Amino acid sequence: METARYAFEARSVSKFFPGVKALSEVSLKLSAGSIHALLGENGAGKSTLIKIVTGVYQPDQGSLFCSGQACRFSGPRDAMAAGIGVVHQERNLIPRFSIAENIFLERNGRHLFRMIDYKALAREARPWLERLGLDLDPALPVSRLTVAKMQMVEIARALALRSRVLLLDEPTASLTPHEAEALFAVLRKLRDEGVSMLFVSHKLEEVEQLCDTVTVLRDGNNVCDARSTESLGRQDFVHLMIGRTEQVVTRRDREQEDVPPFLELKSVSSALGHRDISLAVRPGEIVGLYGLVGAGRSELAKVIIGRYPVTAGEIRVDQAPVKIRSVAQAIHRHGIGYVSEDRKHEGLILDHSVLENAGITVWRRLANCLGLVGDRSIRALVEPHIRKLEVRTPSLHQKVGLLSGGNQQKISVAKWLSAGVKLLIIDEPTVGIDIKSKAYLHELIHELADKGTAVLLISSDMPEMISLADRIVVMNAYRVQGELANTGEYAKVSAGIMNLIHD
Amino acid sequence: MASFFLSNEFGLIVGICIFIAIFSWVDANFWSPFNLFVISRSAGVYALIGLSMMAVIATGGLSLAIGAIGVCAAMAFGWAIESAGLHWSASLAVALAVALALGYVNGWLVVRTGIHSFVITLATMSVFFGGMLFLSQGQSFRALPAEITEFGRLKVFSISALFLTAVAVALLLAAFYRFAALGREMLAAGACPEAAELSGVHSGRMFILCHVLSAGLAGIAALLVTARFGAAIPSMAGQLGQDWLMPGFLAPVLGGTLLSGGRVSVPGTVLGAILVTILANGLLRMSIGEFWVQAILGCLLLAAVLGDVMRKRYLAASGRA
Amino acid sequence: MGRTSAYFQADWFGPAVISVLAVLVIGLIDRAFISPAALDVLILAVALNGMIVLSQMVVIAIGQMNLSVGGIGGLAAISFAGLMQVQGLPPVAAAAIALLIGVAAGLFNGWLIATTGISAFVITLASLSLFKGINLGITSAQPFYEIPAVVKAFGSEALFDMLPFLSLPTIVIAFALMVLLTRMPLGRNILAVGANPGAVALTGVSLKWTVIAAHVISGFLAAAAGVMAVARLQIGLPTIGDDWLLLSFAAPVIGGAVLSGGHVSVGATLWGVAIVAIITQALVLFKIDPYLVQAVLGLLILWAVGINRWREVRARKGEGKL
Amino acid sequence: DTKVGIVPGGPHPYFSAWGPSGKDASRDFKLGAADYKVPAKWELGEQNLLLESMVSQGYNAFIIFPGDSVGSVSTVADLVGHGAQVIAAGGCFKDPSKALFCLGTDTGNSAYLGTKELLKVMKGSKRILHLTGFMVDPNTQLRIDGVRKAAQEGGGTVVQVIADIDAPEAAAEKIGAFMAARAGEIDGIIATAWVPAVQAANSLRKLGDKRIRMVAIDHDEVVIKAIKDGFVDGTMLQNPYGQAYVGAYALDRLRHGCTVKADAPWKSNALTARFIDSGTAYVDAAKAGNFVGAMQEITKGLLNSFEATYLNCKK
Ligand SMILES: Nc1ncnc2c1ncn2[C@@H]1O[C@H](COP(=O)(O)OP(=O)(O)OP(=O)(O)O)[C@@H](O)[C@H]1O
Ligand SMILES: Nc1ncnc2c1ncn2[C@@H]1O[C@H](COP(=O)(O)OP(=O)(O)OP(=O)(O)O)[C@@H](O)[C@H]1O
Ligand SMILES: [Mg+2]
Ligand SMILES: [Mg+2]
Repeated sequence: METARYAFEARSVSKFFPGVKALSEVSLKLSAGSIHALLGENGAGKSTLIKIVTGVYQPDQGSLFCSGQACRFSGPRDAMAAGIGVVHQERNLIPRFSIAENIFLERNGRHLFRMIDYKALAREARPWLERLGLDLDPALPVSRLTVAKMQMVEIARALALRSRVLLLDEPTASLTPHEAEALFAVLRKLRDEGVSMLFVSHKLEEVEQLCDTVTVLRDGNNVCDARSTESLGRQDFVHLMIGRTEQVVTRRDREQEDVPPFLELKSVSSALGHRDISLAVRPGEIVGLYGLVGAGRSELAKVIIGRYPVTAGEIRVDQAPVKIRSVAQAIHRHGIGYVSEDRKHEGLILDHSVLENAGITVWRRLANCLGLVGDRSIRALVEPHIRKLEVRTPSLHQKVGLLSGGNQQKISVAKWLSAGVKLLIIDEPTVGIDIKSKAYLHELIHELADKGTAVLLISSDMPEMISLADRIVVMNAYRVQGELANTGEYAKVSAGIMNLIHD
Repeated sequence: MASFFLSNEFGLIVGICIFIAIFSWVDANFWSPFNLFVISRSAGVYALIGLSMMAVIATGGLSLAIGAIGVCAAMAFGWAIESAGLHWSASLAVALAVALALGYVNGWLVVRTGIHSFVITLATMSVFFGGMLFLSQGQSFRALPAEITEFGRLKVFSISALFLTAVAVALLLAAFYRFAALGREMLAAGACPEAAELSGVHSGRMFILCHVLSAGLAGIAALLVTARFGAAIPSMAGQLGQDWLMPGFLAPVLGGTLLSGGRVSVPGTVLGAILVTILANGLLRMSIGEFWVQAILGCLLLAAVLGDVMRKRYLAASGRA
Repeated sequence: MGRTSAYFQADWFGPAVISVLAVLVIGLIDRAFISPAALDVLILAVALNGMIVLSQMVVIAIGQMNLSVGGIGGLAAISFAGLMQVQGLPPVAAAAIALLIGVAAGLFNGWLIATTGISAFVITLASLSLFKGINLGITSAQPFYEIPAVVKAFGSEALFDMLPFLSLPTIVIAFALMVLLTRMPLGRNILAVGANPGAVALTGVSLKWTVIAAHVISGFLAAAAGVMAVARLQIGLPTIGDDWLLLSFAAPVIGGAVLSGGHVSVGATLWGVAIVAIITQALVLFKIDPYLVQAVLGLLILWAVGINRWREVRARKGEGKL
Repeated sequence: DTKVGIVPGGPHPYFSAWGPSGKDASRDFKLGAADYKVPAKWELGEQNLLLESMVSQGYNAFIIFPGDSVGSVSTVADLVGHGAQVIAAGGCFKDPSKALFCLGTDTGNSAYLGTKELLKVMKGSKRILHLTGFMVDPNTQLRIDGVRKAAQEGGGTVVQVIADIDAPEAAAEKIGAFMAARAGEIDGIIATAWVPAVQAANSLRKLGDKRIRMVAIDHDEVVIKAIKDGFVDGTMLQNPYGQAYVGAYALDRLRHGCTVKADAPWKSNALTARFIDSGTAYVDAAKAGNFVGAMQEITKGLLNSFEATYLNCKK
């Protein structure tokens, strides 16, 4: 039979949520020994498809085939039994459990009363960690890990299942290029061992580098299905995904050396361990803050907005020395806003609606003398921004937690656009965002700067940094290593940055 | 519109209608003016107690001390009238001020120590109530002005003034959560303190205000009870004020308030209180072996919530097809 | 990380130090407090309350609440006493049936919660009313008096005149729970469900049965506490269990349990019980004005919790991310 | 027709005689009904709900143990406003109230008398431990005062008051803790609440200590047995059966044209000036075997003279 060629196949699968048609008649074919890319904009239905394949959701229509046999999954256990492993987009770890226990969590469903041998678990877990180039004690609780390491642990968990089909939903979103390389090496090895893999990413370079075939979704529909990537280039992917070619954001040169800085840090030290930090951001200027993960950039942002105390040095806003004691003060008195990198916990209130999340920064400003503020005035202010970012949501009253990951990220940026701040600190704005929205966001950041907003951009994405920033400040180990002007020449600037870091 | 039929509030209305139908079929006297008055009077007090608890549940915490705070407010009211000789309107202010202050203490302790509000309010419940007992030596204040006692008996078309007060407070509160920037900020802080903080909300301050608001509502509830009894008595909420806990939780939880914080339903809480009062009243009116009433109340409650779940499943299923 | 700092960071460490220090300090002020008889009473209190509290703790572990612990305990208590008095069953058989009633009640709670998705709070609040109502319906608020001598002896005497018999079930259960929660897949699943139910569901472990299991264990322990209460009080009172609820939450939380689930500790919880018992009993000895007892109790609990909290914050500062 | 509602404060063994007593009264006096109805919980609010629902079900006469002696007064006013007649039994409403009279035990006086009995049996030093119930109950203060007064008069001292121990577990714990550490510092125990009396009797039995003398309250089997066995000296008995029986009779008479005599030989206590003693008796080992008979005698006496003493009836 024809289908037997595929390790896994989904045929004409549809899935409806209240008010949302997430997938309609989508097909997916995964061959053994190949890496298959699943592409699409935010909210196109990628994660939903993966959840159907892994038994988390049941399809409303359509059928699934494992190695040519029709199969039905009534739960994740069935999918696992059929040899399907997965790394979901969201983290699914038990923070207080050890790495080893998390990796083998699925075994807990088998024998409820057999004593767990933690030593043996750790022994078994170690090779999987090593395979990913992780030098971690398997007995360590997961809560002690950084987000990137947690991501790797989940990948290790999926590998440890020794599945024939492995689905990876944006596994590289929070990895450094170095860590991602280690992962790719493992994936290639698995491919050679005959494993069939599905890989979701918004980083097209990775797809080009890694994948053999590609399925593209647009608005829950197949644009193409198991097409070979050989003849496809970056622009073709883009075209398939968004129906037109990529909009290239041009770097602009802004010259206003003479304007006094809006924000100035002078030898600032903080309770979090920052030492002797000096930097300045002028109105209308985008200052990049680059560093490897753990350099203390996010923490510095939180110090600036008054979340953590400054222990020495001085912060000046509009040339006046200030003591910012709370975030509310930073926003409402000094006009400083912060887009968090951790949207789930710090950026958004997942249980609240789109409108409430996007409007939270303006409630106080819009309130009348009685402290009252109606939905209509908030809407008037917020809706244009949400429109502009093309947030895919059935209504402004949808819970943000039900949006796709990328759309959530858009909301967490959108709320600052309406806030009208004079300085915006943006932390990793485009993680998990599709290329179309990424371009929008970049355009938006430029626009903000053109209108005179001072922007401090934290990003670990070097191309992004170079296409946006006017100047780049490099941090390492909670100190500023140096600063360089961004000329826009990728090779030169990135070499300069690396030099500063490894000084 | 479809979402209204799926809501808790609608479910409660259906439940209330069903139970009213059953009870008035079994017992023609159910609609007597006196029974209406009695039901509305109890429901008014329970609604306010529920709203008071709801205001703290909005933070994702809870307050065991609402009963104790209420009693303290009522006793302060009695004291202000009897011992300090103040006018009743000034005494109301004193009582509410006491309640708000105690709420502030709770909120401040919760925010400053970072200890779960359960433990803090468990301790302050003891402290507040114990302090009140020590000061009052367990004695009641009875010499209240006629305005107060008359208010307790006042009825408008057989509906108790206590209930109307509760409804008025509920309307204000609903508007507060819906339209006031402060109310919105309270809910945001309750749902996710860190995210709210980074959006410029003083989450800590909001938590304190939630406790203060809750205490104020508890104070109003206690003053209504005082009007109803015509006296401020230390035992009006039971030992340590614990008698308020069950009605306090039941009404908001039935009404759809999230125990994890960030979402409240004012109308749901009021409807929940009404449902529970009608259930209790209707059951007492049937001649069930006196000791079995509570068991049957439990069964009916279960039936009510299970019926509600089936209603939602049915509607969700039929909505898709 | 040194051994000592590992202890310093353990959950049970703070409550344990507070308890031991409190006993020593109070004992120094008044030797009578550490007389064997007084310690005996302290152990008895910890034994009975400990069982109650463990019953709640299991449900806290899955991030839920069981408001009906007192209802189940009371029902088991009067079943135990009633079966002996009215049906003339031997104590062991009566206890077994009482425990079964607890298991059934837990199954009832757990099954309803797991299949309907209604919050445990609402279900157990309603079932509390149901269980208490059955209790009153059976007894008409009358106690059962005829408790066999062996049951009374079990409730009042001590092994080798040292360790009250009543503490044995609690010790056994505490140990078993500790093993369950730290070493057995079922216990790990219970904790995992408390921490992140979504993640557990994705591993294919049955959420439903884990929730039911936690409630069944809780029902069993509550019933055991009810049986123990009959032995301790030497009488089958229908009011047994009415007062359990607050304590059952307070002790785990004082011991550092997270009410949203996923983190409980048997040791810390039992030390939490000990703190409450020590404070309660010390207040009796120090002749506090009866009108002030409540206020002082509250202040002391705040103080004890505050100290423990301070230690936790200190301990957490030592940790970093990798 | 007289429909009597007999309503205690909550479920409690003290009231167990009220049910049968109401049935007996209904039969003996040919009443429309005399139903014993118990609030589901010992809560003022529960009792009020119950009373309110009963009045709209057509009950027109009530025998009530007040959930709170002040807090229940307004409920009485509601009931009377609906044409019902109300008397208090067991405990009293605090004056002024619309209740016709209070048929019960003077709690303060009972505690006083019990302490007197205790002092009588104590030899040598007279250090007393007082065990009592909820501090929010105004009766508790009356009991504390009664015990203190008796102790002063009899040359004894109240060493300590342990209160708020109506829950059995708390009672066992606190009494146990006290006895373990301080048994040597007291010579006698007076218990003025049901549960503490039971637990203290158990505690003394466990200690096997007959040096410490004790006087309890009420007729719990544990207490009676302890009296027979010599661990407890006696108990202040009340007459719940008689309260409901005589109360139902009186209410029926009142519904049939009788009125309450203003100048009857009312006793008065801390709560009310219209108090009728339903019978308080001190029961010691000698009488422990037959306390029921003693109470029936009192009830009979009270019933026979009731109309003549307390009521004006037009014949
Ligand atoms: N549980 C749910 N309830 C309602 N709508 C949902 C639910 N889950 C997903 N959706 C909607 O279904 C659509 C597809 O979402 P999905 O998460 O599959 O997108 P995605 O392609 O993975 O996007 P991203 O790249 O942002 O992760 C979105 O519009 C989303 O809002
Ligand atoms: N006080 C702390 N307690 C625990 N972890 C901390 C603390 N301070 C920093 N970290 C961890 O150390 C890491 C470095 O912090 P930070 O996020 O500031 O680095 P960064 O340069 O912004 O890196 P990223 O690119 O991940 O944003 C973070 O992952 C953070 O979780
Ligand atoms: Mg996705
Ligand atoms: Mg960062």
